[in-house]
Amino acid sequence: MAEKKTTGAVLILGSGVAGIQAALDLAEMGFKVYLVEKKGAIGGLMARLDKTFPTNECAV
Amino acid sequence: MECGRHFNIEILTRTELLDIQGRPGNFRVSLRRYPRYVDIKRCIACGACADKCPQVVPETTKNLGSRKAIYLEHPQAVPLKYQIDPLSCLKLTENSCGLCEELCPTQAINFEEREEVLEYEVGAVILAPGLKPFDPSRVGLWGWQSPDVLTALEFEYLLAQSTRTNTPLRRPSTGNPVKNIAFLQCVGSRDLNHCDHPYCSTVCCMFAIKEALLARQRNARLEISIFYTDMRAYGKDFERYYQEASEKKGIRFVRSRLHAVEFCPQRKKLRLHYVNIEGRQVEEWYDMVVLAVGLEVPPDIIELAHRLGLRLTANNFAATSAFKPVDTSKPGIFVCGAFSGPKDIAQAVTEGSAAAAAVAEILAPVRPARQVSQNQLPQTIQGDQKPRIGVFLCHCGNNISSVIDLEALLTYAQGLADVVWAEKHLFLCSQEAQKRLQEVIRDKGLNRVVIGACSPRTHEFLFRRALREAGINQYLLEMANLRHHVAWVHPQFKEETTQKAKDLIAMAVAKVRCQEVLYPLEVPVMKRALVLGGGVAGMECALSLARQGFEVFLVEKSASLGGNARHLSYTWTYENVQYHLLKLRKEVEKNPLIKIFLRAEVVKVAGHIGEFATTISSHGRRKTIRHAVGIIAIGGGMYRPFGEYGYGEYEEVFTSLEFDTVRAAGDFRVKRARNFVFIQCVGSREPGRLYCSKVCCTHSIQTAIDLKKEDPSRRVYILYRDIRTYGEREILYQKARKLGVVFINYDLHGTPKVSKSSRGLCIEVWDHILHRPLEINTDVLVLATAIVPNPKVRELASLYSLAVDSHGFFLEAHSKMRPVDFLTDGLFMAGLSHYPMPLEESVAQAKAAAARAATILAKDTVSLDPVVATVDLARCDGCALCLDVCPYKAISPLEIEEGDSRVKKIQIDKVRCKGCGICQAICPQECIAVANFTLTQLRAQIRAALSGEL
Amino acid sequence: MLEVRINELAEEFGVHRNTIRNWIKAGILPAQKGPGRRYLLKWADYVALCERFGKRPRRLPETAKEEESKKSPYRLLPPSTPLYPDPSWADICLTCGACASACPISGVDGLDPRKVVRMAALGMDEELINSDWAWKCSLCAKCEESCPMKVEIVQLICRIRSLRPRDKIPGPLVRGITTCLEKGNNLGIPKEDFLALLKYLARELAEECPGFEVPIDVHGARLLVTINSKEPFAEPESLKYWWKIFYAVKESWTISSEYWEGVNWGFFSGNEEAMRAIVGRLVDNLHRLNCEALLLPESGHAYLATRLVLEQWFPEALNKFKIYSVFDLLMEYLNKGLLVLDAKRHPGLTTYHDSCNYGRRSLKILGRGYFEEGRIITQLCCPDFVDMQPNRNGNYCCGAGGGAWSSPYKAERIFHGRIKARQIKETQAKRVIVTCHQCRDQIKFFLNKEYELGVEVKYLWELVADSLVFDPS
Amino acid sequence: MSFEPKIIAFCCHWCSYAAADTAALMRRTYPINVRIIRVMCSGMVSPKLVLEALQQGADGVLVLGCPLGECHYKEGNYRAQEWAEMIKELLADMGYEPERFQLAWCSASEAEKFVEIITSMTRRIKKLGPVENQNG
Repeated sequence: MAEKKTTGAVLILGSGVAGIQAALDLAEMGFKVYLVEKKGAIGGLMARLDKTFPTNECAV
Repeated sequence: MECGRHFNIEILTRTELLDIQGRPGNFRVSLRRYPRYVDIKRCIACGACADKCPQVVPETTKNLGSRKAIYLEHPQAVPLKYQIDPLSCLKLTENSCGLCEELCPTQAINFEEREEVLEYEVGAVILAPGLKPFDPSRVGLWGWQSPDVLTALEFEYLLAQSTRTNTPLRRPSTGNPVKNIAFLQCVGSRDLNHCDHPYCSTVCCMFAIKEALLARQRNARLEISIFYTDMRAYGKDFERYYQEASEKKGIRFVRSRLHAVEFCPQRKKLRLHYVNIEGRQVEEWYDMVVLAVGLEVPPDIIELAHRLGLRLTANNFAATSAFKPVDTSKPGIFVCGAFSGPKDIAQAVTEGSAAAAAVAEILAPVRPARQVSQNQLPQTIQGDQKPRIGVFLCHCGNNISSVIDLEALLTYAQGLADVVWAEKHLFLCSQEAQKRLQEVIRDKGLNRVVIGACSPRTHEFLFRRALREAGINQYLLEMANLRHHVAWVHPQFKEETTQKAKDLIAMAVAKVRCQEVLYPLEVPVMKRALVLGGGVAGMECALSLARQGFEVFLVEKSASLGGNARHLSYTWTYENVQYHLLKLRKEVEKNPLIKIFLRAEVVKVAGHIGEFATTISSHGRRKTIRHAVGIIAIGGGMYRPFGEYGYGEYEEVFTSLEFDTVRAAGDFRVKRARNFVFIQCVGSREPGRLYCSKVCCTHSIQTAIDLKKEDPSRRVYILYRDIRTYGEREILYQKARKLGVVFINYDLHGTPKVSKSSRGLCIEVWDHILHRPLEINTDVLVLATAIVPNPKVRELASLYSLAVDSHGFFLEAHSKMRPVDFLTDGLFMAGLSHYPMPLEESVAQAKAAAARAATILAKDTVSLDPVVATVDLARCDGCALCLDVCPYKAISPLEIEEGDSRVKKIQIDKVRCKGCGICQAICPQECIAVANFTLTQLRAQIRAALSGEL
Repeated sequence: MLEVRINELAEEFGVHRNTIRNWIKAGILPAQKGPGRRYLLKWADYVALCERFGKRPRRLPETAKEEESKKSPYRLLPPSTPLYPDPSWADICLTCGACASACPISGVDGLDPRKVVRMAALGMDEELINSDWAWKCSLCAKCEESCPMKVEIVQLICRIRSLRPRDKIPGPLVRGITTCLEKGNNLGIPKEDFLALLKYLARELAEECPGFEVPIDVHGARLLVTINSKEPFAEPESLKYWWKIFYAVKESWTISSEYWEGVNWGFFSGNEEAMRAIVGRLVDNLHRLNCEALLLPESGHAYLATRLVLEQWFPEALNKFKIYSVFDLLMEYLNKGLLVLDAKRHPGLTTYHDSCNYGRRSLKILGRGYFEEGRIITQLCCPDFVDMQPNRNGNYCCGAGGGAWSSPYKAERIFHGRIKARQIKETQAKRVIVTCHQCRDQIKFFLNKEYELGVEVKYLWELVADSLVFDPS
Repeated sequence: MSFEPKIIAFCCHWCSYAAADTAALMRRTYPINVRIIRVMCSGMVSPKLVLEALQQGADGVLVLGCPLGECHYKEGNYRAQEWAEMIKELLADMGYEPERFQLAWCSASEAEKFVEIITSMTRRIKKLGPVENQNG
């Protein structure tokens, strides 16, 4: 069986802050990223929070 | 969000992962995509559909109100596209209605869409599914059935609602204003009785404090009590936040766990009956109760993990190793975020980057060689025409509009010279508004833009991009910081705020009027990194970069690699540290891409991102290393508490690390000992060192467990303030108690007293439950001392111009979103020089830093800020005053031919120049100008600032 | 001297005004009549009262403040043999305070469940065993219900009770057990008196139910029934409720002339031998009379104790005989259509009190708690129904369980019941249905009076008997 | 009506401007009299700019930079210190009260300090009253 060539694409399941950060870093490095999200929009829990501590900035 | 725009990212919403086949490098993933019934490419999110949709669906979460059957996930959703809920849509359930299809101006509705299975070829998979909040309705006692009892998330929505509408916080049951609120911690966490969650959910303590403070901002007279068991403020800056909340912000913290929330129908209030810290009964009445619910792994994710054959922990979190914190049990499948254990945002972001590094390591051979810079967009409209300025104001929800009269400000802006257009938006940062901004720029032929919103420090990049995409030079922009400099800091003033806002707008207009077109400087990147510090963090980082194919220089100041990890025997999950350390060292040493310098220190730094030049001194010789990026992982130290608790005075008193050493050596003082006392927080959480050292609770508990396991008849006491065994570490705490370790809280009655008598060492401490003094005769006293910053932090900070926090740790660019980046481009941090942390978090940070560094190393060039000085040679008289003052040696003398004579002038190196402007200040001819901050601009701002009255 | 109003004190202690008056009358609170409608109280008496109920005195004389922090340190020593056989009885406690928060008598005598667990963990066994708190506790297990770590608090308290020297056990518990073991029932009622009383009562009932007779020692009867000695002694009329039901459904049943006691105080004092002996007699009766089934004693504790002893020591009896709780039996009658109930005879809002032993404790110990059955039956008789808050597993104890009814700590028992009284009051119900003798007596005779509840209190079977529609022929 | 002075504050991008942002994020409040002009470094603020502000009608001028040793540009704030000496002399020569100018340091996290500097400066200038017009 012939060895298949490695694929330079990545699948990321979940688009919370962790998933998004991974996606951005990989995309910046030049990899193709598929960001898979169960809901209709990305962002996870954090996108729905208005503010984060300790600075109370907007989360988005 | 940046993600929505990145050209390498394809977002697949309403999609589930079904299966992964194949091997690392060659996976075949199958996905199931559920129909959205709205064509993403066509939908313009105008909302015409939802406006007329007859089907109102109440949200199951309290305070989210209701939505239509065709709806947006939330107003700032990415992608900002509507979707149809097939369970409530009349067309899809009863084949009636279909109104949206008729109304949609772009024919985006497609009821024919069907569920489909997609297949992709990928090289690696990252799982970041996150957790779901615990459902409190499962336990009747917590009274969630009452409308005034909310989960923390539901309360956040209520707060947001109240903020948006600028109405007081009202009770959902009666609609009356809320006077007091109780927060109940550990609902669905640290609980074996009402749910099977022995672990700590980690984030709820800080979440509660945050919400309490936000609520107090809405209403300063609101009385807020937080009922807790242990306050787990273990992260960077958390302790200070907690202390401030309790001491300065008037939040009341009650150490008591509530058993129930009872609604009294007569008083229409919630009764909390509890026993206070003194053991007395207290009955209190509340308008509202917030349940700080814990987190759990969603069932569909557990199922997926089983399907994929991933190893899970007892509590269904993804099992990882401290040395491979983002690796699952399946090669090529990685995990980040809370799925591997509940964690805060910064840690989740760090792990996101770490997972990216792990993926990049295995996919390095196929990383695309060349990268297109996103900055290369055609810019048709330039800044050299007559200024046509557009002013855009942001409500920021109501953050700005509740304080400043935006109508008046708008009118004022329209009257300013050269302003040809002005308008306002609810959220200027929304994609929708960004799009609108671009349209206006094109339609109105604007060539300069003023944004009246928030801080340029956080949002300038966003608006610059909008300008870029609108086809005008991105620097033709100025932001007036209405939110941070007016709305948030002057809520007590009325008309004056609007006047100040007018001044800020006038200043911005005055400045942007003289703004010129700038182009970022593209600097070549040399594919080489410098890592400072040869501890676990430094080595992991170096190794990750080397595996990704980059050359690394690893600089360690001591004679060998290993750092603090050399003193540790095992991690909290009982992995052997020394074994892994040895393996790691060998791997680092034999990697051909890593060059190691021992006994080496940094003495001089020059250069910038893409091309730093760091001079190190090693064995008396100096060597200059040229590198594109640098990672600083120089570790931390241990606090030695001389004069405290008899340390240095009695031989039975040790610090934790000392105790580990003597115990490992089989010292008779340990072998013979029957009684052991641990004192926690020695040197931590104290004035001057107001931070939690994060690792000591877990470490002491593990040692206590060992001591008990060796000989159950030993007596072990741990004197603590809050036990901070976050996440699944909580299970260790439970194990220690089960083995009979006695925990005594000394927070209430003061620190333990240590004395020595004929009976040996004697500790007197008050019991927090019995409220009487206890006397413990002990053979060994172990002090869990603080982790303190490496003194070299300040030294390096000044060499590299880096920020340091008030405790002496490195300050990251953003505590949540950029946890391993320095503000200075091209430099990153990892490990204990950032903040105290356990080994696996150090490793995660190291990998994260490697990923962040790789995003630069992977490119051939980076764009440099064009905010640099230029000289007007026509006016320069060559006085050369500027030469000496330039901190970067960017200015050099120049002789040019002028007519028939040679005249002296100066020249400025654009890459070296950082734009500090000292030369501009000193130049007597006023012929040096720092782009964006020219004298003309600053003067214009001064004049504008002083034009209006206060 | 301190000048106080009844109102103020009542509010301070969370009890009713009448309770304060009763305390003064009974000498629990030595007070003199003062000017106006005030009472004069000695500082010491006031502080003692606060101390007793775990309240911080609202008004403190300067001298009293100094008392605190004078305690000398307790030296922690390696414990000889821990009070508890398993870490889950004390060691695993998080000291979070949920148990103490849930316990209605937290703070009484300066103790609460958390402190008890803590003292056990620290090896302060002597002090625990000597303390009266364990006897004031009603073993209601509200603490256990709230404990996130599943600490076996009730077992620990039972153990503490069992280690108390027998001669130091407060109240009539020991005497009751001794009498029961010697004479067959707690009150030592002679067999002749007992039989005569039953005959007399049967004759009375026969007027309503023609041909009714009390079946004594009937061999081959299907169902063996026990009797709580308090009933023939003090409330003979209440025996008729069950009899009437049996008559209506034509049950084949019998009462043994010997060892008919349906109470098991061994359960309260931690006397396992006595528990076993008393249940053993019931099993003997079953064999002797050749019955098919046993109706477990009605009192919550007796039900639980009997069931437990059967499971532990008489598994063969459990196999051989059908064992009914009051709920099982009534539900069986209902399901078979044997009971016809008139829903109009009990108008007015009615609530239902969950007995801790039938509900919460059975659920935990036996894996099956009776919560819904009582409500179903009650609602069949009283359609106008309201639940107390909280209810079922989270319900508060009446204050009389765990032997507290028979203990000398009346003031504490009433203090304990204040939460129950409040719960009842908040429902605004006119009637409370109960399923346990202690609950019924505490609510009917004490909480009603002390807290001016003015509610009718009925046994579930009393309600059924009173709602019965049957053809006497 | 009481005297409401106008104060120009030159804040460096890295520390003091960030401190102003942090103060806002922490919802600290301070007098409204200050107008912040963002500069890259405190060393960029030459004496001419300070004088110009006063002559244009400012009642006080603040220059805020990073704490000494923490300058993003290595030594810009030392330079600012030198400027400050010059500025003080110039002010004296021109008849301005020396209190109308202040150079101070606060790091990005020192929101409290930022608020304190603004508050005390405003109080001081209010006491001082408007600039006497020396030049007629």
